[in-house]
Amino acid sequence: MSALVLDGVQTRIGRYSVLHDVSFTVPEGGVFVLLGRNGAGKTTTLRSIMGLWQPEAGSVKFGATELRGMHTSAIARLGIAFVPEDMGIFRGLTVAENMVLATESGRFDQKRLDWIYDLFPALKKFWHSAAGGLSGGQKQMLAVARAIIEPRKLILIDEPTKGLAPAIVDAMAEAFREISERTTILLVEQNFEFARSLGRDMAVIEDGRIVHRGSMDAFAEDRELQTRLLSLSV
Amino acid sequence: MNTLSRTLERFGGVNLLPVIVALVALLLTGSASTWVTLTVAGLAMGMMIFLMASGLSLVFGLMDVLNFGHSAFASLGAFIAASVLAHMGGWLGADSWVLNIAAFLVAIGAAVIFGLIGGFLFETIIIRPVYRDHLRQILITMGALIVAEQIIFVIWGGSPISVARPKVLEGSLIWGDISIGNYRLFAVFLGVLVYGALHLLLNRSRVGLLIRAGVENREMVEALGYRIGRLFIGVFMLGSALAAMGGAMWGGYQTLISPTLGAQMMIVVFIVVIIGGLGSIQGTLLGALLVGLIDNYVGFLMPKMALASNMILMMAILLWRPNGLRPAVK
Amino acid sequence: MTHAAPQTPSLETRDLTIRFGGHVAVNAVSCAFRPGELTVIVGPNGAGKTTYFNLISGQLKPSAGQVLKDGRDITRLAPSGRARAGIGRAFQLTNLFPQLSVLENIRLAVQARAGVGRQFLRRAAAHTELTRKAEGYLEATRLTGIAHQTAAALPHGDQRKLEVALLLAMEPDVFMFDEPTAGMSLDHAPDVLELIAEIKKDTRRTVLLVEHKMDVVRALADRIIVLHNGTLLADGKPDEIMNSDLVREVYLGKRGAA
Amino acid sequence: ADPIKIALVHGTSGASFDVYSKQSETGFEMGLEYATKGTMEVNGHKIELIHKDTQFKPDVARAVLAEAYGDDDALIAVGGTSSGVTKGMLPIAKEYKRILLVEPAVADSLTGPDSNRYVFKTSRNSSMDMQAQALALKPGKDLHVATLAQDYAFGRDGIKAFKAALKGTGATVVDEEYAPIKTTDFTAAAERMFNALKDKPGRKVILIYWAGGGDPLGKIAAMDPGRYGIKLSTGGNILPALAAYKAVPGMEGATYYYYEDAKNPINDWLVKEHEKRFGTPPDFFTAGGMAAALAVVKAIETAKTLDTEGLIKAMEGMSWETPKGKMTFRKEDHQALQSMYAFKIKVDPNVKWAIPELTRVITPDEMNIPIGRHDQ
Amino acid sequence: MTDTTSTARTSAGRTSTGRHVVRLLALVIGLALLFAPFLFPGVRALEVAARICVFVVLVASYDLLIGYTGIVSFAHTMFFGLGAYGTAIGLRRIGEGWDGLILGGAAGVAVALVLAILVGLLSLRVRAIFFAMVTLAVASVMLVLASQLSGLTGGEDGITYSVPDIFSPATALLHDAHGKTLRLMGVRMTGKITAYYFVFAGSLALFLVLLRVTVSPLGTVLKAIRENEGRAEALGYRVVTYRTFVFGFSAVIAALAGVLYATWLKYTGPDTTLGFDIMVDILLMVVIGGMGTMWGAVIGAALMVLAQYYLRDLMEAGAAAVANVPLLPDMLNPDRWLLWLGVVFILLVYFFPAGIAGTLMSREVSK
Ligand SMILES: Nc1ncnc2c1ncn2[C@@H]1O[C@H](COP(=O)(O)OP(=O)(O)OP(=O)(O)O)[C@@H](O)[C@H]1O
Ligand SMILES: Nc1ncnc2c1ncn2[C@@H]1O[C@H](COP(=O)(O)OP(=O)(O)OP(=O)(O)O)[C@@H](O)[C@H]1O
Ligand SMILES: [Mg+2]
Ligand SMILES: [Mg+2]
Repeated sequence: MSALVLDGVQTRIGRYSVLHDVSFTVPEGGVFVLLGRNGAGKTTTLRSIMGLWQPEAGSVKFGATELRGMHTSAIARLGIAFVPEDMGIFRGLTVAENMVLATESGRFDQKRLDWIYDLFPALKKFWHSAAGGLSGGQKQMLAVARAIIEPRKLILIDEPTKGLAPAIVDAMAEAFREISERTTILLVEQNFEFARSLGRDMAVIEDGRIVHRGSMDAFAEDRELQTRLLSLSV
Repeated sequence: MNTLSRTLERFGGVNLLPVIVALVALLLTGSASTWVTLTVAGLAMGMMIFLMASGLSLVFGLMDVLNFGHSAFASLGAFIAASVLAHMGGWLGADSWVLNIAAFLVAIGAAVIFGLIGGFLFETIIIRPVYRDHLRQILITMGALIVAEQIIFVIWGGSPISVARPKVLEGSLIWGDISIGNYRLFAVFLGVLVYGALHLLLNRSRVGLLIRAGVENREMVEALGYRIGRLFIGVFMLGSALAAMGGAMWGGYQTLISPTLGAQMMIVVFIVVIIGGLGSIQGTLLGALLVGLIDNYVGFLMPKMALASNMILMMAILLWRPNGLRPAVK
Repeated sequence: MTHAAPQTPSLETRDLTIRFGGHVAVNAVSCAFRPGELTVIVGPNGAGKTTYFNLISGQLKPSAGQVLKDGRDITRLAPSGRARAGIGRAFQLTNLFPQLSVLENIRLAVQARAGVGRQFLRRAAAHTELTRKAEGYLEATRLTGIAHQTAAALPHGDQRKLEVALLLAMEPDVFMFDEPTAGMSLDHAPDVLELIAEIKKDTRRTVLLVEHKMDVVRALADRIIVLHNGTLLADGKPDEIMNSDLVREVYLGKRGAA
Repeated sequence: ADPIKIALVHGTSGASFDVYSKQSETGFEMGLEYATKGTMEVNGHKIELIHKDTQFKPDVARAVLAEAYGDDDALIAVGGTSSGVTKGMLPIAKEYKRILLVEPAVADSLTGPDSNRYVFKTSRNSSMDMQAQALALKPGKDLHVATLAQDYAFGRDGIKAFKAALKGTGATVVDEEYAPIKTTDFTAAAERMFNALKDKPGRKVILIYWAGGGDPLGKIAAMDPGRYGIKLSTGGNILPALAAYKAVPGMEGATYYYYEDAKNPINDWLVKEHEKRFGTPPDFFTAGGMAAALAVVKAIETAKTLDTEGLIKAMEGMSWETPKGKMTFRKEDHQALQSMYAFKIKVDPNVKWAIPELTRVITPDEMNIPIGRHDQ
Repeated sequence: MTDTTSTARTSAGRTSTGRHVVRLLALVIGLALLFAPFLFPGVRALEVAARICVFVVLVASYDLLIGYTGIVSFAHTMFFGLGAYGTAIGLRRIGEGWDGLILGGAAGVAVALVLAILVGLLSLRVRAIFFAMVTLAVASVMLVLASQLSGLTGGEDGITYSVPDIFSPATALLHDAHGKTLRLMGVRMTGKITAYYFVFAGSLALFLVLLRVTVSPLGTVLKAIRENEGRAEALGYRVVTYRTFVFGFSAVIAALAGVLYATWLKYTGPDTTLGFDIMVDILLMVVIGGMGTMWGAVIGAALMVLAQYYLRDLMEAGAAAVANVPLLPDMLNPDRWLLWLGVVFILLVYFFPAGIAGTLMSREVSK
């Protein structure tokens, strides 16, 4: 079973064609990693799935549902969460208020909340402070926490580890592993270590096109491929 | 300064300001009956301003939309209510106060309904493309203000229109030397009602949060699954309806209205929202009451200063608290 | 490694402290930084690293303590004054002039350094030397190809590079980098790291770097200081610090960091 | 013979007073019709009307007036709705050496020192309003007055004229209140006036001199000044504003025009025709416009030469009949002296407004209107 | 957020055809103004031309604030008014010659500068929107003052006065063989012509200064402040100083425009200089022309002033044409020209947020 199928997605932003032909299949469960250099089109891909850019051609299938053409909020209500590159924190709201908005009912499941507190202790400490005052890493934690505060079917995450201290990165890897047992995660990452430790399947995007698809293990083995696609060996 | 504001905080914070102002005024006026008359008149005036400002507080304070068209809704509300009242002479003049009030409520209702519809159109046609862009908001809503004023000219002609008032709301309650206008009492009643409703709406539900979040980052709110667009329309409709209601009430108070009614009130209304602090209905109420009270006290004590009192109040408060008295967003 | 550190520190903080409400974000940090030295500041998220930077460059006013540049107390200066005093920084969250082109962004920094910003009757284009300089920095950061794009349209990685380019163009004595390579892909990051290494070679310059990537830290650091809950926890040679239990516990180790 | 061009220069857009301009222009056209018996010809010259919009902006007004004189070659221009705009127009008349007939702008200063010999004025001025107002109060030793006016030149001048009219009658002004132009809440001012008046013996009156909205009359009446034996008084107003006077039955004051108060054949015709054509009785500015038209026609008829100098000669000292009875251009400053009407308010539920019932006509010789300009 | 970045990839350094079109347009308008007395005979045409000249300067100086620096101020007419009132009072009190004009004008400009610096230093630190409200408050206090100090200002009625003889229409500049005023191409060479060229030359000079400022190093800094003031500060630019400087500078230019206008009109009153209506006009002109383009001021001012003076004539014709259709004549009633102006304005902001000049300029040459 596949959770998400992109087929021939083309997206333009303003006058510029950014995605030319993006096709890949995210299997259900586990972490799927999308890799690529700066400006390759990773963020644009996630935004196209989320309906924040409307692809002009191709299809985005979530299970049996065609996402292309749907409104972002409707896509979200299918059980898809999104952690944007810029974190999308509501700076004027408190941490608690940020989190409340990410729940469906307006109430927290205490067990899950405790789990998040445990994962990101800083959030507990600053629960009632304005989110704008958080440190860069704490904001990143909040962004991730919002995505996992309720069970979802699919989580799209854009570079969650940037700016996080090593200890937190480890903790987050653990958490993602746990979540991915029930939830599909589509992860965009520059931190190859982190991506490799989590990813089951992967794709590489280059200049708006998918140039490689395969399993993470195979890719991790193939140094030559890494060098060619990501300049990794440097 | 610091200790002063801290002690103030302990006894209810800035909410005490109107009380302090009133006490100082009592010392200065010297006559209890005059003071009571002035105070009640000031509170009532404040409430009436609040009615008009509440809509702006929603739209400007929460949604961060600088809507100069707000005053157009106030003007149109006043004219619509006046037209309805003109056709209800029978009820208005009747001896039964129930009929009197009913007629008035019908008129206000008409203004509110207009505000809802107008707000919907206004949001979808005018405001939608300019969220987060103050400059274009100022410009486009100013254009809309011109158009709306001209439409009033086309429909009602330019001559001032007199507003019929229900019989029970004419005159005053007189106790000894104290006099309190009936119309003002009604305005206070309505103001309290509106305040209560808004308070519940914004604090007992996630609406307030969502709006503030949506203004900051619309995309993210949508990505969390909310139809922020609809919510914004809703809020805008509510804001416009409140403006129309405020205009209708103001029209009745003015008794003779012209198309510039809203525009004339605009500055005061903006001042009230700014004094109160963006995004808080409590702040707006506080600001409105302060403006109403100070206007009356200064008018009595130093008539020469009456004109500048609002401006001075605003400057003083902004210097003391650059974000206003009770900002919800900092 | 050039370690000919002269006696007078170019930058010094004394008991630098700031509180947000009840929370002490930076707590009495005293530390001196010498020219020709690259200091990496590490610490868990929320330790106060960015806040410490903000206090030094003036975005925040301290609740207590002082900042000294070449022995002069600059605590009361506004950020612009400190920039003119020779303190330059790049921001953790990208902070550019979004609607201006890449070249214009850099020109602004070059022009600030040259101090011609107040000329209002002379054509900016007449300062050809400034334009040439700006183009030089574009080249150094490999941004030449996109000089005429508006900053807002750049992909994240290029924005980070531009952020670094702005700092270079300011030509300060003290360079402060706040996670310069966060979110940068592996083909870009080396460019930036090379640039930093280049700056470090000049013995008149002081470099402060906040970084979470340990390989980067190892490669560049002359000295590491550790912040934790706003206090200066450790200060010393890289290997000393990296191997200390304390640092392991609060920063590197599995969980247990706040 | 050549047609005679007359330019009507009023504000017809841009402010809410544009209805006043409309009334004035309607009145002017009806006046022409009446005076020429519908032929629109005077002494064989066809009258051509040119309409210019000042947009209530003095700079625009100056431009269109200059255009009327210079490009359109108008012999006479009539207009100015707001006093400020009209003030700006005065020098243009002098520059082009053409006649400007001011109607309906009110201010005294339009025939004051800044004016010039090319300017005539058919509209009343504030001094007339206030003197008539004073006379309507039947001033005497027992009269105590507190005044309320807007705090700007217009309001202060009015009260000054009012006090001048009371001088020597024994009446005292106990308190003068000046409130900001756009005041809407009169509680404070009313309290001050009540306090000043309430312990005085004799007749106690609050005189209100207020232009535009705000409704001080209704609001102060609602505070029941009667409990202190205080009466309110104010001048007449246009019909829509008279509705608010229903709050003060029995109030006395003086007005410039009310269609039932003026009794003469011209007014009868005006009222009849106006009701026939527009379904409403004529108002202030309709009467004023008509008076201006009648003046123009008479001037053209009697002028020896049909040019500016000839007209000036004919108009200085000229008397003519209007819907308000006889008017006379004073030779010195060209202000038209005219009657005013003292009234008492009657409320009739079947009439939309309160009726200012005539108590007596105040004739020009009862008033002592200061001469504005001495540079004839 | 993202909807603003979609058009963001304009290539700032290159000159595009659109840029040329804009300059050509401005040049055509400039030439038309230069030869206005000869090209467009008639009193009104000259009034219109002079008003365009003055408003180009006024709008351009406002563009420096709003378009380049991102400062929203509602006090611009106040400065305009101070210049005009200074001149008017000078001519009235000191004498109707050059001394009155220069002393009065200088006093007006000086007051404007001082006031601008005070307001700027006091409140340019607060949020932009609050600053806008503060300027609104200050401007309305000034309007009240002008009304209250009627001894000095003439109150609501304003002041009329005479100007130096060389500007007076009664003065003949050149005489022909018969000793009468010379006619050149059918235009009488009176003081009116000198007055016009005084206004034209003054406006041109001020406009060129403004144009120069925008391409100066300072101009770039202003844009930087608009874009991201915190970052500009971090680069070493003292933001409050720059803001205050540009606020004062544009106030001075506005006051000078006021001097020109007062000299031309020979009348100064609240409605010609201080009123909020004029503020709205300026805003409309800036937007129609295109904010942050400077050339847009020329186009915006010309179009708006022409509309103010001629749109109603056009509508009169329109209304006559549709006289038999119900309702339409009412809407096309020339007195409702503001209605259509408002509608056009909204459409402009909606479809061409960058204004005429801005829209043209962003059209690139094919790559
Ligand atoms: N708002 C925009 N306007 C114009 N072009 C854009 C915009 N956003 C992105 N682009 C362009 O689209 C391309 C892909 O950008 P995208 O952000 O998807 O890259 P990315 O793979 O996420 O890179 P990074 O790793 O740096 O985040 C880039 O060339 C970028 O210039
Ligand atoms: N403006 C502010 N208001 C309130 N608290 C603040 C503010 N700025 C920083 N803080 C708090 O101060 C602490 C230090 O934040 P700082 O940004 O300096 O952390 P950091 O060490 O840079 O972390 P990171 O590695 O995540 O960037 C955090 O706990 C943060 O919540
Ligand atoms: Mg990206
Ligand atoms: Mg940080």
